[in-house]
Amino acid sequence: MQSPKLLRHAWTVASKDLLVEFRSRTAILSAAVFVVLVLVVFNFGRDPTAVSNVDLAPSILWVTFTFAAILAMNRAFQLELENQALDGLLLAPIERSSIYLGKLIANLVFVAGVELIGVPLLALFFNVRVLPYLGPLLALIALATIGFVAVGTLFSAMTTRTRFAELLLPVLLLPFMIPPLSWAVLATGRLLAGRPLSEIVGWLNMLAVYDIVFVTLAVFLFPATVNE
Amino acid sequence: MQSPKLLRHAWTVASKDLLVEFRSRTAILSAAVFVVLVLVVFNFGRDPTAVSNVDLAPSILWVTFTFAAILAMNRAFQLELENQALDGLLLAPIERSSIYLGKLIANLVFVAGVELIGVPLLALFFNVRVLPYLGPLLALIALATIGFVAVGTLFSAMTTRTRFAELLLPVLLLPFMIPPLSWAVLATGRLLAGRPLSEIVGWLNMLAVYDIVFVTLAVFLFPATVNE
Amino acid sequence: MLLAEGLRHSFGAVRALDDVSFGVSSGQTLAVFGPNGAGKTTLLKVLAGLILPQRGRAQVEGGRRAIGWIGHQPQLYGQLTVRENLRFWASLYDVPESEFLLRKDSLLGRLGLQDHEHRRVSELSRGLVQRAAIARALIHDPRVLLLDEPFTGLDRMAAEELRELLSEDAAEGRASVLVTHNVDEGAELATHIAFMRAGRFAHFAPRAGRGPQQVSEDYRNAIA
Amino acid sequence: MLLAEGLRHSFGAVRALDDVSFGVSSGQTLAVFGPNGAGKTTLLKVLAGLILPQRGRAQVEGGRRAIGWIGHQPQLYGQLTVRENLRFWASLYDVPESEFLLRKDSLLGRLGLQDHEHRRVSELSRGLVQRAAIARALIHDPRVLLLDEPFTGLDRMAAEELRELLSEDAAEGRASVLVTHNVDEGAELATHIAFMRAGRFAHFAPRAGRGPQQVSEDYRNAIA
Amino acid sequence: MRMLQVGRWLTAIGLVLLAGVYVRALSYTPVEQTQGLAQKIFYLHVPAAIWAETAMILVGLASVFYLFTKDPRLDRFAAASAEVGTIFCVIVLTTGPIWGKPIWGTWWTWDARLTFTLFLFLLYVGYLLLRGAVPDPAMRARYAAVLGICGMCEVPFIHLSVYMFPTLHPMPIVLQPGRPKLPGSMLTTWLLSLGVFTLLYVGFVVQRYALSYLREQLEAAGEVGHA
Ligand code: HEM
Ligand SMILES: Nc1ncnc2c1ncn2[C@@H]1O[C@H](COP(=O)(O)OP(=O)(O)OP(=O)(O)O)[C@@H](O)[C@H]1O
Ligand SMILES: Nc1ncnc2c1ncn2[C@@H]1O[C@H](COP(=O)(O)OP(=O)(O)OP(=O)(O)O)[C@@H](O)[C@H]1O
Ligand SMILES: [Mg+2]
Ligand SMILES: [Mg+2]
Repeated sequence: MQSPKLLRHAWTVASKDLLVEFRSRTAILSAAVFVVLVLVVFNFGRDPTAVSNVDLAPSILWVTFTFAAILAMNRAFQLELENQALDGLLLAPIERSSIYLGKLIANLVFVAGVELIGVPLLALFFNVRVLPYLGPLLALIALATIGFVAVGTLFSAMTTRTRFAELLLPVLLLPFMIPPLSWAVLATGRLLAGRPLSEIVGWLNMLAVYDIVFVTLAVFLFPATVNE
Repeated sequence: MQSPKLLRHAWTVASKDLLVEFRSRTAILSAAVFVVLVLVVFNFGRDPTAVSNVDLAPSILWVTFTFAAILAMNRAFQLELENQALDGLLLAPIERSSIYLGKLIANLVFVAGVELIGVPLLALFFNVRVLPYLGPLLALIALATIGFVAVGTLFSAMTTRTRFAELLLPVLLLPFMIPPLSWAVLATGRLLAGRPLSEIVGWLNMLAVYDIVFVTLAVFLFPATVNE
Repeated sequence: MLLAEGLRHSFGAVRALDDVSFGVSSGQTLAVFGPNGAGKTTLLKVLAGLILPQRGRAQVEGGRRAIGWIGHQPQLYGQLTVRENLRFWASLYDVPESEFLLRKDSLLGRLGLQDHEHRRVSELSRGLVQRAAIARALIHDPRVLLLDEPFTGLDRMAAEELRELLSEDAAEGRASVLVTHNVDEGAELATHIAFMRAGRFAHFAPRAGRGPQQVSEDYRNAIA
Repeated sequence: MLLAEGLRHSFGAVRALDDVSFGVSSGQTLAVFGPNGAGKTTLLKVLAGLILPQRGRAQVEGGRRAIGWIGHQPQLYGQLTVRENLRFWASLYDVPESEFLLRKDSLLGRLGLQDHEHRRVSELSRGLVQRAAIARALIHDPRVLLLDEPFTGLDRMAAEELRELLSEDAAEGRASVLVTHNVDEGAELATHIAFMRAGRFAHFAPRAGRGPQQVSEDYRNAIA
Repeated sequence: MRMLQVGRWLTAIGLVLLAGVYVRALSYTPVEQTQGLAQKIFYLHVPAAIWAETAMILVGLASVFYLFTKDPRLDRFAAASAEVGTIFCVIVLTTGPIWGKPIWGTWWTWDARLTFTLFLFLLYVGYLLLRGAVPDPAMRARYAAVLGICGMCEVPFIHLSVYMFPTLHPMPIVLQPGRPKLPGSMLTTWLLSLGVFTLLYVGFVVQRYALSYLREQLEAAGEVGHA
């Protein structure tokens, strides 16, 4: 595996994906609208005397990010099917892993975009103070996002080519998405409640290990998911 | 307008949509997974001592239903574009309104499917008692769903054919989705809190009026959204 | 049965149709030849009413119900079988069940699709999909046919069969507009011939018994 | 340069390839004719490595990098321009920038796409898209060409140009497999001819100077 | 063009009268007891809000008639009314918070009235964006009409929303069933202000209408020039 080439090809795939998304912007706007809707729903649904903002904010944040991730992963391979370009990609003399990495990068950029919209909106709507914790919060979000997007991208790649597995994707995906997501929610809660950083270091470590394990696994396993 | 024909054609379109969705099952499964993920996120994110179940349940319910509706509306016209059958539909000698009604029916069945999964899951995960209020709850859900799916379907039909307007769909849709959604959330909250029915009758009436106004409008306006 | 008057249409700066007028009456077949991007597909879409022309008027006797359309895309649902597709479109055209069964069997038989009736369209080869698209376009017994490169992907037998279907249709009084790049395929079916170039008809006249050879030559002269 | 040994492949109950073996060497062109659903596309996909055959082995000298492929679908992104598409694929094939520019200009020029270089693919007419797909397949100067009905939608000038491109390629030592339904288009380019039917080669032999007429006749005899 | 001039004159007169209204409001109208001077913004805020909603209703009515008659003048009027409605909406959304800060102690809260007004603004923006996004004039007019009619039907729901939700915002005082509960001289000042806003609305609309007419003429001329 020639690593610079692998990364270059991955970047080529990712930047093409991002260009296409930038041209149509459908997915990112759907995500943004969804963020607003979620915030409105919780805004009206919440009895301000019973439920305080800080208690809800972490869950709301991660629900919208999950939505963005699901959207991104659907988009990633849908795009190739729509343009019937998947065969072309598979035929190109590039490491299979670079297709995976490319899709992963594009998905991460996409989800990061939604997160960049989501965090300030949350702060605005719910009057949650995020600025004091911005550094750790961003680190936390980044780590957790990488984890579940990495697994999700792998599975969604697997299922675009096989009809049966498509039914299985959700079932397969759930057990893998739940751990990073639940750590992230818990850690975000502590963070926004103003607890000391040391309380969430454990979770951050867990997330980092999860990311390393699954990104590595996915890079090595991806070639096996496409016909060789 | 010959009404029996209109309805028959609408049903033909709807049943075709449902058959296609039944064959692939992608959308409904995505929705189901999302429901589960949302429940998990809130389950972990919630501090049980600070936030009681009943306070959160309505918001969670409506977030997942909103997701399902967005998914359904994307699906409805995407399906025609994917199979390049939209031209064929437009060419067929049927009332334009029957295309709209057909899509509306299919979307409603789809969202209803997700709702049928969502309500028991919520009751299960969050230990919320829904059985005593099942009748009014279902009525409420039905009324609210019809309202925002009706408008959403109309706009998504309008925007599938114009490149730029696709960017607009979310912007156009938001002002119309928020009123029924916010009534629904508030009413669900009262209902699950065990308040007397009389307290939510006002909202139910508003929702009913909203449905009638917008479904009627959409049926009459839809023909104007396609080339004639 | 089909009338076009002063049609003009532009996509942004690209002028796809530029003052096109003609008529096709019952039993006539107009074959339109022209280089890529000449505006042939746009013309058919305007005739079908799928594109509203910016200027001019297109009229088809009998309205949408009378039109049978084969476009660049098959307009079939990949997830449904051939039969389910045909039934769907037939019921949109209010074809009664008994007639549907008759026409479906005859079309599938003639197009060699009997064995594929219950297969999903997404599993068929390109030529088989095109055959299904032809069956779809003819299932409601249309009076006017608008055909955009209908021979694409068909093998020789199927192409032969389609030619036969079309000439029978013409004998029964249908009017058709046929777009194709292969002069051999199109010329003999045509009663009239048009050469299109940059959105305009460079030539439009009855075929008057000219064979493919001669039409080919005319085309070269008209376009060059 | 290209070798197929005992290829077999079924989709469920449909046997698409049934013991197909052959070889194509440098400078040779194999034209494959056969009815719809015979398994021609499946054969090309197996050769390209897009389908793993259930039995047998397909080998292309130089691996994936050496293959240029034109399939039923253009494999272009509609939302990107012709130039952006070509650049994307070229960079996946590690074509250096300078060479990319040279080849792109020459291909677009020969295929008459100069004026369309900066238009989005989704805005092009069918024939123009097909031309772009040809440019895409040739942008990395492949040694082996796998062409599935590459003439689809092309007008006469473009078809002529493609034939010329292919015969130049053959002269430079490339090997190609060409699938088409139109004997006139394919026969003269071919050094070898195969007729395929129900997943098998019913005939496979050098063309030996036979013209389209004779090939046509042979085809009729072999398939009937 | 004459129409354009008429529009400009009407607007100018409206602006002068608005200044007059404020002179009256500040010097001749009693100061409200609990709110003090802040209440003076009332004479801007409420008429602007009323016209922001009315303009959308007029867009919708014009759209309904457009779909029946296909008269391009109606479409032009709808566009003009939407543009002016957007401006009034901006006035509401700026005067509201300016008023809110001293009274409620915060610029903004997410209660129903405020949220819904924000989305009314979004509706206007969406309407104008949609018009900008569809190049074909006939299609643009039809799409805009569809949205305009939906928008019109949305307004009553926005208007009534204050009754449905717990909200900080005052309930309707002027526009309510039964008699207005406003002291006499305040009412007079307010009615004057409403009249002035009506004049402003008409002035702006006439101007925008004339401008879009001119633009269409130019577009048509441009297209002929191309051929
Ligand atoms: C912060 C942003 C605000 C927004 C977006 C807003 C919006 C509106 C709207 C849309 C109306 C029209 C009501 C209708 O006719 O349906 C209105 C009326 C009114 N607003 Fe506000 N408002 C805001 C802040 C305030 C504040 C801070 C006050 C004073 C405490 C205030 C007092 C009033 C009053 C008295 C009316 C007249 C009600 C009537 O008689 O109909 N508003 N506002
Ligand atoms: N949706 C569109 N957007 C922009 N331009 C378009 C669109 N559709 C067609 N065009 C352009 O209009 C011109 C005519 O296209 P049309 O599809 O009618 O050509 P055609 O004669 O059918 O060509 P072909 O033989 O390649 O099918 C072309 O330049 C094409 O690029
Ligand atoms: N993905 C698939 N699933 C199921 N069956 C398939 C699939 N792809 C091809 N087939 C079947 O395999 C057979 C051979 O298909 P193939 O596409 O190779 O034919 P072809 O010779 O290319 O025909 P055409 O001339 O119509 O393009 C056909 O019966 C086809 O329906
Ligand atoms: Mg065409
Ligand atoms: Mg094939």
